Formats: sequence, structure tokens, C-alpha cells
Amino acid sequence: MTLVTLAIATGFALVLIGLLGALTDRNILRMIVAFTIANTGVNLVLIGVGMLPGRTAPILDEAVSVAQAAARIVDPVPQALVLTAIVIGLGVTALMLAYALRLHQTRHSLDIRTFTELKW
Amino acid sequence: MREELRKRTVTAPDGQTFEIEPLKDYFCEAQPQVQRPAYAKIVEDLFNWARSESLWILGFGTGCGAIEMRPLMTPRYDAYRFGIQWRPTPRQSNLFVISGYLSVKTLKRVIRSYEQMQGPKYVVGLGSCTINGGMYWDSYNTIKQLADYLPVDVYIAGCMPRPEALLAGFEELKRIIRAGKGEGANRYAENFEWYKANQKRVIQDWDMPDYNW
Amino acid sequence: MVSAIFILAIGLGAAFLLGLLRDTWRGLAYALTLAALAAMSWIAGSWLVALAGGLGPVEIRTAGFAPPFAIALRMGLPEAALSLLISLTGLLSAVYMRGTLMRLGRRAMAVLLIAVMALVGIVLTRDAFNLFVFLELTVIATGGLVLLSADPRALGAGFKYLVVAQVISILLLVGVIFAYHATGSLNIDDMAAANLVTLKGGAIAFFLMFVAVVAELKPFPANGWALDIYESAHPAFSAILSAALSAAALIAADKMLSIGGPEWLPVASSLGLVSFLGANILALAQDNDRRLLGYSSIGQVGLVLVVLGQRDILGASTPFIAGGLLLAHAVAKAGFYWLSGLVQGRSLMDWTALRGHPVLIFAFVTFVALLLGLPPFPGFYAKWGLVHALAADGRYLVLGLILLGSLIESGYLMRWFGYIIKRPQVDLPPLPSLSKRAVVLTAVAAGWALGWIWGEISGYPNLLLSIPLLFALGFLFIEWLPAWVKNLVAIAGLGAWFWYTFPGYDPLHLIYAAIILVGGAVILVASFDAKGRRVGFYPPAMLMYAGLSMLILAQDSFAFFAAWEYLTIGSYFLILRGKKSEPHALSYILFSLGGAFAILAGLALGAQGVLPFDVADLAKAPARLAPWIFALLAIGFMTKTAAIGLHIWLPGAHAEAETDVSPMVSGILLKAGLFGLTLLLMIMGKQSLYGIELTYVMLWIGALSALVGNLLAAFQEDAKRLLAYSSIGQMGYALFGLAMMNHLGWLMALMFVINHYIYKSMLFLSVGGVAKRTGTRDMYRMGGLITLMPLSFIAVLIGIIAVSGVPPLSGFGGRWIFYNAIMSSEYRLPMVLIFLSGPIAFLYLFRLIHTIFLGQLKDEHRKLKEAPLWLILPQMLYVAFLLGFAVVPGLALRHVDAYISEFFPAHALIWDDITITSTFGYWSPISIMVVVGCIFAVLFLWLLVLNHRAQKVKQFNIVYSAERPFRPETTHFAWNFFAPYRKALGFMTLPLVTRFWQAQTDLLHSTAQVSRRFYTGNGQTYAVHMLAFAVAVYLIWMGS
Amino acid sequence: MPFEWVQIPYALLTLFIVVNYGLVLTALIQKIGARVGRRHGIRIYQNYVDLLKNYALRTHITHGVMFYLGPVFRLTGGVGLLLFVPTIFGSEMFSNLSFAGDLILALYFVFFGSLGMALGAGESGHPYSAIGVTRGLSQVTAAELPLALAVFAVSLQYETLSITEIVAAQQGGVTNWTLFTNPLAVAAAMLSFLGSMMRPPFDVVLAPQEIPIGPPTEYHSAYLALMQTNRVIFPVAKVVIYMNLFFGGATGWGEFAVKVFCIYMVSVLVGVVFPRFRVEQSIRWFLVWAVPIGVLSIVIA
Amino acid sequence: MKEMHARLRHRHAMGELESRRPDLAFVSVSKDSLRPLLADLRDREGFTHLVLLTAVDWIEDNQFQLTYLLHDRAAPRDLGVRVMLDRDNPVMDSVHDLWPTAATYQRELREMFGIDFPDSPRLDEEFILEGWTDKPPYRRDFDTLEYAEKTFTHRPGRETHDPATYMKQKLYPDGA
Repeated sequence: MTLVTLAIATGFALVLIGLLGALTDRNILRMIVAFTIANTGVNLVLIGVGMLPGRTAPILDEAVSVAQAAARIVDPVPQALVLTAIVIGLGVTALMLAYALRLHQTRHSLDIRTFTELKW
Repeated sequence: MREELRKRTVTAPDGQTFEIEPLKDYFCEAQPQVQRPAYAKIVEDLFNWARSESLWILGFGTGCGAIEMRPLMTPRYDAYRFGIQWRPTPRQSNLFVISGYLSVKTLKRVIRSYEQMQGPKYVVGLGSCTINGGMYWDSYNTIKQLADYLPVDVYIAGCMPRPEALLAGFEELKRIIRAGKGEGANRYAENFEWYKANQKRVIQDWDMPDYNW
Repeated sequence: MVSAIFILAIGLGAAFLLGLLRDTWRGLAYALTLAALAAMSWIAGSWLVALAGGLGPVEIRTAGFAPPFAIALRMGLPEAALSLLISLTGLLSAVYMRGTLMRLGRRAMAVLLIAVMALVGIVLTRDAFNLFVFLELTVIATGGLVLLSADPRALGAGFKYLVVAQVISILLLVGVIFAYHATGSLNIDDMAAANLVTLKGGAIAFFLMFVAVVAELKPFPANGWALDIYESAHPAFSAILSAALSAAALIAADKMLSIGGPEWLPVASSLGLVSFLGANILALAQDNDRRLLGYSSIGQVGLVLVVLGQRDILGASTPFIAGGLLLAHAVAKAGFYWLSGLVQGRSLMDWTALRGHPVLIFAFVTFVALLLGLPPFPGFYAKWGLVHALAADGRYLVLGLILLGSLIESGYLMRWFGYIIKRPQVDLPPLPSLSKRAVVLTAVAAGWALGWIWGEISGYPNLLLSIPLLFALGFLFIEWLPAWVKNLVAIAGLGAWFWYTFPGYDPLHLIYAAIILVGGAVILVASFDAKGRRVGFYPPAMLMYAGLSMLILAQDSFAFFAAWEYLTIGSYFLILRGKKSEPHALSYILFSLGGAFAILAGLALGAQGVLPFDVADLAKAPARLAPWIFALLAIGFMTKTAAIGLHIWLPGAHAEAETDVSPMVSGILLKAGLFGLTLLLMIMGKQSLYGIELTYVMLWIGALSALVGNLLAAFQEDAKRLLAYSSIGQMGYALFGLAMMNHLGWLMALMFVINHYIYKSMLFLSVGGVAKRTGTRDMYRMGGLITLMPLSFIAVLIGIIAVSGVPPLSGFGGRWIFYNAIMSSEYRLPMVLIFLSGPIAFLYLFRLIHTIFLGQLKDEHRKLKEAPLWLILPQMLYVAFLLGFAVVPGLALRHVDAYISEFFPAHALIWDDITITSTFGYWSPISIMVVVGCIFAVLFLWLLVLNHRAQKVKQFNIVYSAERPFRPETTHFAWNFFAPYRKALGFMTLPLVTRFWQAQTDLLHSTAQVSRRFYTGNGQTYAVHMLAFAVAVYLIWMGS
Repeated sequence: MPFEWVQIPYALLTLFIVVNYGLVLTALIQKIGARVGRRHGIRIYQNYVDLLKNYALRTHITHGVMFYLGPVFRLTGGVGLLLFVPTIFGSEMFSNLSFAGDLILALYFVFFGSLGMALGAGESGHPYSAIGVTRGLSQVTAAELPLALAVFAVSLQYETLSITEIVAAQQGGVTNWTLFTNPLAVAAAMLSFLGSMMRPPFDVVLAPQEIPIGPPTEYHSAYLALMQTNRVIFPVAKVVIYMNLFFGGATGWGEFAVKVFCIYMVSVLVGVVFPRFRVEQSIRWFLVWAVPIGVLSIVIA
Repeated sequence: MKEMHARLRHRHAMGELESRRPDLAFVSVSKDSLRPLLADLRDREGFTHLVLLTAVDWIEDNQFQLTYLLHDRAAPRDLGVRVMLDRDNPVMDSVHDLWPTAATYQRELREMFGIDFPDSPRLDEEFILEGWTDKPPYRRDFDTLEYAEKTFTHRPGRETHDPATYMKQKLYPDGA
């Protein structure tokens, strides 16, 4: 099993664990944590997909010159994507936490089952 | 007087209210008129013959004497061959046979029916009760003399008169009509006040118009 | 031209700028927001103008690199249109939310700007990951904007949304990265070019992306979260969500489909169909307005998805059709949500508050029409094109389901409209806010403008520009005038149009034209009776007349169908005006729309994609399809003539309509169906389906209609219902005549057309006049009105003699021709029913005249006056015409007779001086009239001589078994008039048909009631739905 | 067939003959009915006397215009029906006013009198009138159906709607009568005939003991006289139609008298034997027994 | 009958049984015990049918006698129950709730005897007489002849004969 496969497998496992947690745990905060785990898993998958064994990080400095870049570094795009995704995930998580806070303030509960007044 | 015949106030669909006086608004108040023979004598004679040969009896048995009328329709007596038949509605009848005793309550209906018949019309009093009260001479509820209330053309005495007597009575009536003397309707109209006074004396809750068209 | 990227830049920049402002400078912040949104709209608008002017799509490369190294944007015509839609919706919503935004401050405004910017970004971007980013931005912005709502429940809804959004984002992100891995590019066009789905792992990558994007469309049934937001969010935000987000998500889905290729089109179609049908069915059970609108949104989006999925056959017309549907939906739904902000209650009934605000009602009507795709709105053109394409390609299932879904949708929307107009008004007046109303009206204007635009680019003559329609719409602008002025204008308009079009008619069309235009004008004379302004009467009435007059002029199928829709809508609004007409108007419009869909499908099948399609070319329809086309069209037309089985809407609709509306919808409107049938039979002739001759089936339907209509009429207590059922019977006769497919049958049908118009209009007017005076329509409450209303009596008398076919009036002519017609026809058995129903007509006719005019006059009617002059006047015209027509039927008929000879040369009549001779018999109307008149006069004189002194007596002077009547009510024999007949044949009046249709609607409703339980309100459950949905899509995809 | 003025006196002559014939015929029928009950029955001239008496009544009332016109409508219907049908085949004199229309006219004109009468009776305001009318109308819906079917079958058979031509086709021997060439149609028509003659078992319309003679309850004097006149013309006119359609018509007044009498007697014979049906019973009876025969006749035709 | 009487005596105050025929008997009861007795008879003893309700004016005793004649269809047998009322205060409980037909009889008695049955339906409506203003005509103190002479005109010359003597005279004029 290569590192890449391991990374991707771990990523998917995290995704699944996260989703499972998010879908089974009633507590909003734990759901948020679960989603964070799932996001991390996704990010890991992203990295894993962009990984090329034996290459270095896509940073152009003294170690890797521009001319060698194409052969020496891994694909930089997934890395950029991961960065963006992390930022966005952070935003969403923050928003969810804000919601959790407001929900707790107004409804004094963190159980997702208590917020079913809108249905049907 | 019955509730329905009293004055009442009604509201029209458009909201206006007005009064209804049933006896005036729903019944014709005109008095009966005397209708003299209008045509030449020979024509009137023909008409009188026709009237006499076409006696249509109102099918209204006012008392027990009505039982004697039924045999007239049977094969044994068969009054039809004399031009006599029974009609179910006063409008089409011209002979009213008061069959036996007449209670005050029935008298009211009899007057109404008689007045609804079209002239010339005839009244036959059947049985002693119509003549002088008969066996009901002391009854508090039976009239004693039919002639006080309606213009009688022929009385047929008996208690009861048999069908043969009735046939004889009808033949007598025919003679009277043919002689031009069957003018009971006119007598009634001429002496309308008198008849009405008599009628109203016994019918104490007079709740109909003076003449029932 | 400003680069399109500035739309994004301005949005983003302004949002940042807002963050720099002081929190207290709210006015400035708000101005800045509006300015930014306006600028974005302006840029999008200018692009739209430029692109519509012929400019090709423009690629925008950020950072100056070509993809895949940088993100590419594209500005094409669809993108420009949707960008404009999004930014305008944002702008208007911002205006609408002024109060809320000022209260919440710059952050809220910034979030709004971000939301709009992100939505535009979704539209413009060609980069998959960028798409993800914008979608996430939308999610975040949505999460923020949901909190704008004053509704505390929105908090929970927003959180559920975020939960689901997380799941979606995971799917999307994984999909994107694998797609990138497979193709080495993030650019959507590159992915498409690389044929992603065929690459290793690419298919699953695409599947994940596709599911995630489709999930943003809130597909049924994985959409509980969205409904909660629709229900609880601020209406202006719901407007954005429904109009802008849906548009953006749809274009995203479109982009995905461009990657997925044709293999994924059926999947998209099925998902769309499920959404369209499911959401609409569930909407049936909704009582909350915003939730209902949410369901409707989901349905509409589903429909557009179907269109996208059908792009393989729609080809170049896809943007036209999808755009038409989408824009109509967006404008209407945004308008609806804005309108809902004006209404204070959240139940559907609370919308009764709109009553008394004609402008808002007009807005509501416009939105409904936009949603339902009624002409002249874009949805109409779109559906027309879609249905034709589907029919041409043989995708009948899709076609049928789309029409079914549309019918259900019209069911709840029309029902809602009925509530607004008819239910008891709640005491919560609409908010007076001028700015909010202005926003709503902007949407209305946009709707009409779209109608005009779509008319212009449709390739057909613009529906909005036809003279009759403009005339009808013109009445909207003179609503402030008194009714009599408008009436004059209306009559003049009808007359002028008749005079203007007169030279173009052949005899057959002339008959219909005369009935519709001249006859309509005569009925309008009765409308002078109305007092005040009579708001809301003339526009629909004139719309109906416009539709009718356009119908008979229509050459191609498009004009025909549009006219059909006009007359349906117009008459619906007319019928709805009646006092208790709400349920009947609803069933009318549902049957009519159902019928219209059948017609649409029939026409589409006939056209086989060849457009424009001349109606006369139906004759050339392929033999395989011809019987089906015939059946569909016949069913459509027969809903209008209320043939048995499709008749249940008629009695209530005609009976509950206003006095002068009843003759319009009975005397005139029913003829539209007959006209259609005439045309159909003339063009297509006899058709057989599975060995059964369809005209023979129609013969039976006609005969059954005649029988059941007449029988039911005999048992009615309500005078107008009686007349209504009688119409069913009369239409049955006419249908029967047409279906005989011979010369005399047609002549008879046309004679029925004329006669039925005259006597039914006359009877409805006189009965309406009586009902107006007596305040009731129950016949047994009337009675003895002959002396008080002699003219009405004469009208009814002449009317019933004519209806019953007794000589010497014109009805006899109809019967005579009828007998001659069946002599020359080879069908025997259906005649038995017709023969039976003939005398039954006497039953209800006698009942009509007896229980109203004869018998005992009631207390409260003793001072009634004759019906109003304006109602009497047309009746007397009809009486005169009936008498005239009775004497000289040839004036109208011999030309028609000659005309029919072109189609059926055999058995033409011979019109001598005074005698009309057929192959079998002869008939001389004048002689009959003279003979009967002479005998009558002699006998009358004879009776006068004998009886001239007759004593006039009053009503209780009757022999009454020596008793006397006490009350007129108990003396008037009227209620349950034909009790013995009911004993004998009452079993035939069991409401089987009503029960059948009731069972259908009950089934739909209980389905809706049961399946809505699916949405438990639990956010986790919704997330599970989403995953299950993904699995389901996967299965569908594998399956297809 | 063009109109000539001389047809008017001829038509009047027909009318005169038929009125007298009808007066005597109905009396004779009544006598026959009486003999069945072992009575002598009315005198043969009794109808004249009754008619004269009713014309000679001195007082009259009226309930209104339609009440006044009702009998006029009624008799117009009777006279018109008679005159629209040719009475004697082959006779220019007695083809009456049949130039005005064919069989259909005759069949539909039957209703003219009934309708007017019903309206007149309705204005009297008497509930019995209305009840009688409802019964009559209810019954006629079912009773007319077999006739309509039979007429349809016969016109199909002869391929014409002209009564004269139908009669012409039946000339030349008894076997040419429709009775023998199309027995089913005739059977259906004769059953319908029973229902339209106001005789038992189908006379619940008048029902003297129950709703004193139904529609004419309020009519009297000259009104009644007009209706009586109609009562003698109308059945004869109706029988004439039957005679022309099914029994070969009549070539002379003698044949006319015999045939009309015989056809009329059918309803009498049935009437004296059977008690009365209620309305729904008679409707069912017609639908169950008479209509299928009629249907059969047109299916076979 | 006898057993039944013996049985019922324990429960109801009632007089001796007057037997007329094996299947017909009369019994007198007091006004107060009538209703329970009637109910008992109807519900337990099988006298389901009220044949008639009639009255006799015992003017000498200043009393009205009411007779409720009951019929037992199953047996079959009849029982008359008699009640005496004070003539000055003729009021009796209505039994229309036991037998609806009783209402009609009670109307008649009200009109003809002036006996009051409170709560009986339509009690005060006219029954046979219309517009009657005099005292109830079946009371024996009402003089019908006097009333008739006052109200109606009589035809003069009317004679009254005792049928026996009259026929004797007619048939045997010579007195043999």
C-alpha cells in the first residue's frame, strides 16, 4: 500500500466517520465536530489525489527552480484547492457554530430533534 | 280565526315590508250576480233540455244518505242512462245532492262547494233530515231546514229514500229544469243577504269570504 | 463595455467597503448596497443588450492565463440574462428589505451583496472548483441571510440547511478533485472535451459532482431543508432563493450536463420529472403560503431540469424553452414572495386580504398566469415548444407526466386564487408599504415585458399584439369608468370587430362569428343593468370574447390554442365572479385546462414538430397517430361542451354565475367546444381506434349526454341548475348531430348552435331576472309570477316551446332535420337514447315555467316588479328573433346547407318558396305558422264570445275538496316535482361521474397528505434523504 | 303539394265529420264499457247533450290569461293534428292541410295541445293540476318511446317520412299493411298507443278518486266544452296516424270509420280488463316490455 | 284475569274486579294510581293497545267517569279501567306518552265534556265542533233541544210519535 493510497483511504475513512457522526449524533456541537472531521477527510483525499510520490512540495524557492518545477514538484493545484477548501470549511464551521450559539441562546437546547417545528 | 287567515306582515326580497290580509288578498270578494236567461225562448228551451238531460252530480256525500247514491251507479239502477253522472269537482258539477243530515261543520263545506259550482246549478235535499231535521230534530249540531241555507229545488223524503225514490226525484228535477224553473242559483244571488245571514247564524266561526268563487 | 468580472468585483468590493464603514452610517451603507447592486444589474443588462444584439459569447480569463491554469468565466446570452435576473432580484429585494437591512446594519447588507455576487459567480464561472467556491459562498451567505427573518423558526431552518450543505459540499469537493485527477483540468469545457465520464474514475467523479449540483436544485424528495427555509425566511430572501438561486443552480446543472454528455440527459429528465410531479402533488396539501410557493418552486425547477434533460431533441431551442420557463418562474415566484410580505397572515386564507386591492389581485393573477404558462407569457411559448418537441420525438410518457404535473399545479394555484376571491375576508389588511408594492409591481411589469419579448423571439405573431387581446387588456385601464360606459365600449368593440372581420367568414364560421360577436353584444345589453363600476368584470369578459373571436379566425394551431387558452381563462374569471361559485369555477378551470392539455397534446402529435402548423393539415396526420390525435382533440373539445363524464363542472359553474354571465358562458362559451368539434370532424373525418369507430363512440357520448343531462335537469330544484343541466343535454344533441357525419346531422348541429344560443341566453336572462327579483333560485320558493312578470313569462314560454321542439317555433325545425338526419345515418342503437331523452325535455321545461310563473304566488312576492328593463330588452330581441327564425329558417340555414354540401353532398335539402324538402320528407314553416295561428285565433274568438264575462278570481279560489288553502307555500306543488319519475328512473341520476372525479382528487390529496409526513423536520433526516437521493440517482444512472 | 283555397272548406268538412264521428264513437265506446259492467250506459247522443250544456252554462270564472288560453291551445292541438294528417288516402279533398309538413310535424304537434293545457291548468294554482301534469309528463316520456322507435322503423322501411307515401306503399291488399310487413314495429306502436289513450291501466293522470281528474280540475263551462271537443277529435286524429302508418290508411269514410273504431277498441278492450298502474309502474312496464320490441324493430329494419 | 287482578292489587290501590265476560272485565281505580297501573298493564301484563278512552257524566254524583279500555292482543282479552273525577274540577293526567292515540281521545273529551288533560298535544284545537262557544255539549246539564231551538229554525208541523203506539195505530186503526 503506497502512501498515496493510504492517504486517500484514510481520507475516505475520515469522511465516512464524519458523516456517520453527523448523521447519528443528535447534539449539534458534535455534529459540527463530525463535519469538521469529514472535511479534514476530504482535504486529505484532495492532497492524496494531488500527491506524486517522491516529489516535493510545490514551492518555488532555492531548492526547486522554475525550470525543474514541472519534474520535481507535485501538482500544485490540489494544494491550492485544499487551502481554499480549508478556508471555506472554516467559514462554514464558524457559521454553524454561530448558529449553535444562537440556537442554544434562544431554545436552550442543542438537540437537533428539538428544531422540527418546521415540517411537512 | 285560524292563524293563517289573520293579517300578517311580510318582508319582500328587496327589503320592504307590507301587510297581507289573506281573506282579501287571496280570495275574490265579488258578490254573485243574477244571471237571467239571455237568449230567445226556443234557444233557452233547448238549453234547459240539455241541462236537464245532463245532470252532473258533485261527488260529495254530506251524510249517511250518500250510501243510497252508490246503487245508482250500479247495473241495477244505472243512472247514467238518464244523463246523470258524478263529477269529482264542483267546477264541473251542476247538481248538489245534500245526502242526509248536515252538521254545522259540514254545512260550511257545503256552502263553499255550492258556491264554487257554476250556474245554473241545482240542489236536491235527500232524506228527512234536510227537510226538518228528521231524527236529529233536537241535535245541537245538525241543521233542521236545508232551505234556510241553500236554494233547494227538490226534496226527496224518506229515511232513507231508496234509489228508486232518488231516480224519481231526479226526474222531478228534470221537469222543473225543463220548465225553466231551475233557477236556484239566481234565487241564491237575489236573496244573498238572507242566505248569508242564516248561514252566519249557525256557523259561528265564519272564516271565509262571503262568496267562495 | 465593462468586463463582466466587474459584476463580481463590485459585489465583493462593496461588501468589503461596507465592512469599513461605521456601523451607525446605515443610510450610507444602504445607499452603497443599492448602488452596488444597481451597478451589477447595469453591467449585466448592458451585456444582455449587447449579446442579444448579435455579439458572440465572451470568455474572460482571470489572471490572464488560459484554463486550466486560471479560472475562466464566460459571458454568453444565457449567462447575461441570468446575471441580470439575479442582480435585479437582489436589487429589488434590497429595496424591499429596506427596513430590515437598516435595522440589522452593514453586515447584513454585505452578506446580501456576497450572496448576489456568489450567485452571479455560479452563473459565470467555467471552473468546477470555482463553482464549488461560489456554491459554498452562497451557502454561507444564505446561512447569514436566513437570519434576516423575524421568524424565530428560521434559526432551526438555517442550521438544517447548513447540515445538508455540508454533505453536498463533501460530495462536490470529492467529485471535483477526482474529475481533476482524471482530466487534469478544472475547466468545465476541458472536462467536457476530455469526455470525463468515459475516463477511468471519471464517471464516478462526474456522478458526485452532478449529484451535488442537482442537490442544489432542491430536488424532490431530498429537499425538506429548502422548504423550511422558504417557509421561515424573510420573503425577500425567499424571493432571491427561489428566483436567483434556482436560476444559478440550474445553470450549474446545465454546465454539469455539458460535461456528462447525452448519457446523463435521461437521468436529469427523470429527476426533473419526479421533482415536478412530486412537489406539485405535495403542494396540494399545503396550507402555508410560503411553503406552498416553495413546493411550487421546486416543481418548476424540476420542469426546467426536464427541459435541460431533453436538450437532445430540443437542440437549439433549449435556451428559449428553458429560459422561458425559468424566467417566468423566477419573476412569478419572486413576485409571489414579495407579495407574501405584504400579506400579514401565513395561511392561504389570509390572502383574502388582497381582495379590494385590484392592483394586487392583478399582480397575483399575473404571477399565476406566468407560473402556469398561460398565454401571452413566456411559459406558454416554452410549453408549446416543449410539448411539440416531445410529441414529435415520441416521448409520450414525459409529455403526459409534464401535462399531468402542470394540471396539478394549476389545481392548487387556481384553488388558492378562488380562496382569495371568494372566502370570507380576514381582518388583516395588506401592508401599506409603497416601496414593497412598487417592487411587486416591478415584477408584474417584468412578467408582461417577458411575455412581449418571448412573443417577439418566438417566431409566431406576438400574442400580446393581437387586436382583440389588446382590446380586452385595454379594459384594465378604464376600470375606473362607470360600468355603462365600459359596456358601451365593449358592445361597440364587438360590433366593430364583427364588421371588420365580416368579409373573411365562410357560412360556417359566419354562424359562429355572429353568435360570438353579435350574440355577445346582445347579451351585453343585459349588462347595462349593473350599477357602479363593476370592477373585474369587463377585462375577463372581453378576454373571453377575444379568445372566442380569435379562435374562429385562427389558421395555425398556435393561434388556435392560444385563443383557446384565452377564452378559458377569461371565462374562468367570469364564472368565479358568481356568489358561491368558488368550487365550481375551480372544477371548471381544471377540466378546461385538462381539456386544453389534451388539445395541446393532440395538436402537437398532429404537427410532428413542423411549426407553424396549419390546423387544416391535421388531415395529413400519419395514419398511425391520426386516431389518437382525433381522440385527444375530441376529449379536449368535449370538456368544453360538457359531454357526459366531463360535465360535472358545468351545472355549478353556469348556475352560480351572475345573471348576465350565465348566458355568456352557456349561450356562447359552449359553442367554442362545438366549433372545435366541427372543425375536427371536418378536417379529420371518421377515425378508427382498435377497430372502433371514434365517431360512433362520440355518437354514444352525445346520446348519453342528452339523456343524462335532460334527466338530471328534471330533478333540479334550482332554476339555473336546471338550465345548466339542460345545456348538457342540448350539447349532447349537437354532438350527436355532428358525430352522425352526414349532411343533415351537421345541419341539425348547426341549427342547435343557433337555437341553443338564443333560447338558452333568453332563458338564463329571464330566470336570472326572476331570481334577482325574488332573491332565490329555488323554484319551489317562487310561483305565480306570471301576472307580475309577464314579459319574463313570455320569454320563458317562447323559450320552452322552442327548446322542446313543438311546432310552430324554431325548435321543431331542429327536430325535423334531426329525424331526417338519422334516417340517412346507418347508426341505430344510440337513437334509442336520443328518443328517450326527447320527451324528458318536456319534464324540466314544464317544471321551469310552472313552478316559477304558474301555481301559487307567495306572500313576500306579491309586490314584485317586472325584471329590470335591461334584462328584458335582450329577451324581447330573442323572442322576436325566435319567431322570425321559426318562419324563415332558410335565411340562416340555406347558406350553411349549401356550405355543408361541399363536405357531404348527399341528402342536401331543397329550399323551395315556402317548403323545405329532404330526401324523406318535407316541411313548410310558414304554412305551419299560419295554420296554427288561424286555428288558434278562431278558437280564441269563439271562447271569448262564450266566456267574455268570466269572473276573474284570486289564487285561493280553487276547489280544494271543500276545504280551502291556507298558505300559498303548502298549496304550490313544486318541490320534488317529478317524484314518481324519480322512483322509476332515479337510479340513473346517481352521481357516479362526480364520485369518480372526487375519488381521483381525493386520491391525490391523500397521497399528498401521507407523503408530506416524509419531511419530519429533523435536519439529520434531511441529510440522510440527501445521501439516499445520491444513491437513488446512482441507481437510476446505472439503470439507464 | 301546393296550397289552394278550396282546401279550407274541405278541411272544415273533415273537421265536421270527425267531430260528429268522434262524439258518437266515444259514446259508443262508453256504452261498450258499460255493457262490460252489465249496465246500459249513456245514451248514444249523450255527448252532444253534455257538450251543449257546458257551452250553455251561464257563469264562468278565470284564473288568468294562461288559464283562459289553455283550452284554446288544447283544441288547437287537436284540430291542428287532425288537419296536418291526410285522412282519406287518394282523396284530394281529405288530405287536409298535410302540405304543411310530414309525419314528424304530426308527431311533434301532439305535444302542442298538452303543453298549452298544462300551462293553463298550472295557472289555476291547483296542486292537483300540477300533480296530474307531472304524472302525465312522466308517463309520456316512457310511453312515447316505443312509438318513436316504431315510427323510425316504419319510415326506414318505406324510406320516407311523408304519411301519404307511407299509406300509398301499403295499398294493394291487406298483406301490404305494415301490420304484416313489419309486425314488430306495429306491436311496439300499439303498446305505446295504450299508454297515450288515457285509459286503464295508464289513466293515473286523471285518477278521479285521487286527484279529482288532474289537470282539468278547475275547468268548467265553455273551457270544459272546448276540452270535450278536443277529447273527441284528438284520439281520432291520433288513431288516424296509427291507421295511416300501420293499417293501410283509409280510402273512404266507411273504411275510415271501421278502422278507427277497431284501433280505438284495442285500448278499450285492454282498459276494461286491467286495473290502474302507478306512474313508475307504467314507466317500468313500457321500458321493460314495449321498448325492447321497438329496439328490435329498428335493429331489424 | 282474576290472577292478574290479585297480583296487581298488591302494588296498586284498586277496586274489585267486575267481570262481564271471561275476556272482559272492569276495575275502578283512584285518580292517582291510574298512571302507574296503566303503565304496569301495558308493559307487564300485555295490554298493549288502548282501544278507547271515553267519559260518562254522572251529574247526580257530581262526577265524571273516565273509562280506559285496554286490549291484550295475545290473550285476547279486554280490561276497562275506570276513574272518577270531580265534576267541578275535571282535570286528569294525560296518557298520551303511554299511547299516542290517547291524545286524540283527550282532545275529544276536552271538547265534548270540558275535561282538561294538561300537556296533551293539540289539546285546545278544535276537534269536531268549529267555533263552539256554548258549554261542552256532552255534559248532561247542556240542554241540546233548547240549544237547537234557539239556534236553528224548525219547520212547523213536525209531529213526534211513539213508534210502538204509532205503528199499532197505523196497522190496526180500528184498535183491534
